[in-house]
Amino acid sequence: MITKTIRASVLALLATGATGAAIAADKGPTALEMISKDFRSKGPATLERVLAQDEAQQLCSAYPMQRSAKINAQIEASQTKTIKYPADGVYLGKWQEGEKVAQSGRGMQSSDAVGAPNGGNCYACHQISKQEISFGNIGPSLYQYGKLRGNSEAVLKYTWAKIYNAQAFTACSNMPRFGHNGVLTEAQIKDVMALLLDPASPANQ
Amino acid sequence: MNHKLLALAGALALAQAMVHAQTSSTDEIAKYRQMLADGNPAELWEMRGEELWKTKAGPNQVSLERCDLGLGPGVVKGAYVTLPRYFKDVNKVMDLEARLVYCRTTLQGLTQAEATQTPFGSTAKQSTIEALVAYITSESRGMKMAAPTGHPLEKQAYEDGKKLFYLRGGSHDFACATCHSADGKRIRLQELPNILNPANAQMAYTTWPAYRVSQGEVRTMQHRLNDCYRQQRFPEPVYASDALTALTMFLAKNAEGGVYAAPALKR
Amino acid sequence: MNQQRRNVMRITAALGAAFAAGILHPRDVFAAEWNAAVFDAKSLAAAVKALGGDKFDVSADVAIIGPDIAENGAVVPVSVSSKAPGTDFMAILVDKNPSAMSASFNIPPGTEPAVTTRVKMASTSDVHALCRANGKWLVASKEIKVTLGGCGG
Amino acid sequence: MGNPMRIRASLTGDTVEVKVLMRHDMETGLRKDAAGALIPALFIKNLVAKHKDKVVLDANFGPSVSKDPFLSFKFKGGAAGDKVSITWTDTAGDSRTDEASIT
Repeated sequence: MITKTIRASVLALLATGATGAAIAADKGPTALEMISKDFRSKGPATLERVLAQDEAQQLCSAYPMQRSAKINAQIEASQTKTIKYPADGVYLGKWQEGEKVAQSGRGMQSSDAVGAPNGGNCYACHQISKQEISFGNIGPSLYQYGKLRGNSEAVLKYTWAKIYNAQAFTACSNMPRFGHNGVLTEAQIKDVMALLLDPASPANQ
Repeated sequence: MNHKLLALAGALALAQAMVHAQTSSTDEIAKYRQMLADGNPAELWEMRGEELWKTKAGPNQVSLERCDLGLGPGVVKGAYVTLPRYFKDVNKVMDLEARLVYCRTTLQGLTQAEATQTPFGSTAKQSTIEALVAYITSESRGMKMAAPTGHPLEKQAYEDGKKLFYLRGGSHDFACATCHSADGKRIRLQELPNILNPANAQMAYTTWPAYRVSQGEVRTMQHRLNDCYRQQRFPEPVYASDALTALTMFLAKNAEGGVYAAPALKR
Repeated sequence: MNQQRRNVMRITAALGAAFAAGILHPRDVFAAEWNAAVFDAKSLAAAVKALGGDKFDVSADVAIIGPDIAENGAVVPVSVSSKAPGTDFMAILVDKNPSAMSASFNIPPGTEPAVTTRVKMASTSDVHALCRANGKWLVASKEIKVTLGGCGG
Repeated sequence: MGNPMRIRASLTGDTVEVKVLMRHDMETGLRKDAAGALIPALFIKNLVAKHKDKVVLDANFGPSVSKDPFLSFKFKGGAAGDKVSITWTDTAGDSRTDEASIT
């Protein structure tokens, strides 16, 4: 039901002449129909999880490369509402644990065990500490993230929100919505926060 | 003020130095690959595949030498660079792996299950498919990629593949495009081809299948895509399915004109 | 003090002690048989000992070529060669592997003292080319870094 | 036993360059299978290369030579058309010989 409603709203957007490079409509199957027919659930990677596309996933699939300001604003507004800050008001955990989360790329793959802990795989896309030379560049360098910004309330809240749901700031960001999608637990996000913001973290040396 | 500026300048200089250090890391890895280029173990798979192609097998006890890969029965030379393509006998588009399943069932009399058994081999169990694919693809080495899109179903397969390429979903919101639609990107130290950039798309497509040193096996395009989907946190594609043929068509067409250079050797 | 020089000193000290203690005995390294003591040795020094060497030197006549960084430790290309006259034995050793000795080669007259093969490396390590030339044991070493990479497990 | 080797022997001047690829798993005995059980060691321990009847290389391998081993070396005295043969023997006593002509 929920998916149907979202689908309707996406279709409405498509119909109201939203600009941007949309995927052209054609006679073939939709991507989800192809997934449904030719893919099989395995481990934690289930068909249901992919087929249950939310609004952001639908719009970002339909307008992969560029979107109108209106669509971007709609996505960012709806994603902002999903953000939950830590209940106890404590933003920073242990950077040592955060480093482990940043290094681990495990979790939610068809090869992983159901219920196994997820990593954040931050180093896949970001530079963080200078000791780790094997880092990717899909995201910006986070080296000296805290050293350059300090850890005021505003920085803490922004950083938390960015990790929790990056699409609140950038519609269709490549970054997973770690908190919103339940990839990382609140405790794990605190540890990653510490990796970025704790003055003692290797990221800030 | 000055302090802050100095600190910032220092940080920038350091960041620059680190970028430099990483560039030299990727250069060194390029040298490493160069050193391995001579003597690719994939040649062992090519040899075995040629043998299997010519060996009578299945209930019908015939070889695959009458298998039509698109250029006529038994023509292997140059067949791979024109795949995927439309086949009139089945009225659909097939990639190499789907076509091999077809030939092994129709000519040799294997069941679908038998013909799709062990698509990805291991130490304990060698894959007939990987060897056949290594042989067939090696017979297109040096030729230009020319997957046809003249037939409406070929065009449709390309469009379907494009839809899959951009599909975002699952726990991590990933699409193929997340990692493969911008130039100069890396995961860790692994360079990512931009499939929308013809030079990158050619480089990527023309170097599969490949002997994966991390696995000690020759892996096919289907295995490459399976592993992409695994890392994308998607469910597992069915072997030789229409969806993967469509995605392969999208990749092959984007690689048009590239000189085919596989089976290659990769990490 | 550079790394190579440090290595020389470390190696020489270890061998000297073994020699002084009377542990080292010359042995026939040309036994065609696979010598378990050689392949079980945990270090270059122990392998040389098991080969029956008495002492050895780092030599500019011996060369080892490999990548500075190996993308995958499962397959690391290594070439060893010797310009020292009378080279009749060559070996490749990886310092930090569970057993150091990877491969050894008897080089008959007419065969060039130069071989290329590929070895597994458990981690970043020094890799050694060990040669015997006119009864003398000569070594060249190179550090090869091993990286991991990729997304997920 | 085993799959055939890929042997190339090419003559340049008076030197023959031999390149060999062998299909062998080179199990170290330290690897575990999916069930967590140790896979027993099984690797090529000896390789002999001959030019006609003369041994041109005699090698011993440990388990840390890579899977599907590659080896290249050079010798003098070969002529185009001469046979080069390679024989490997593994720790289980399996052995395989293949040959190629010098080109």
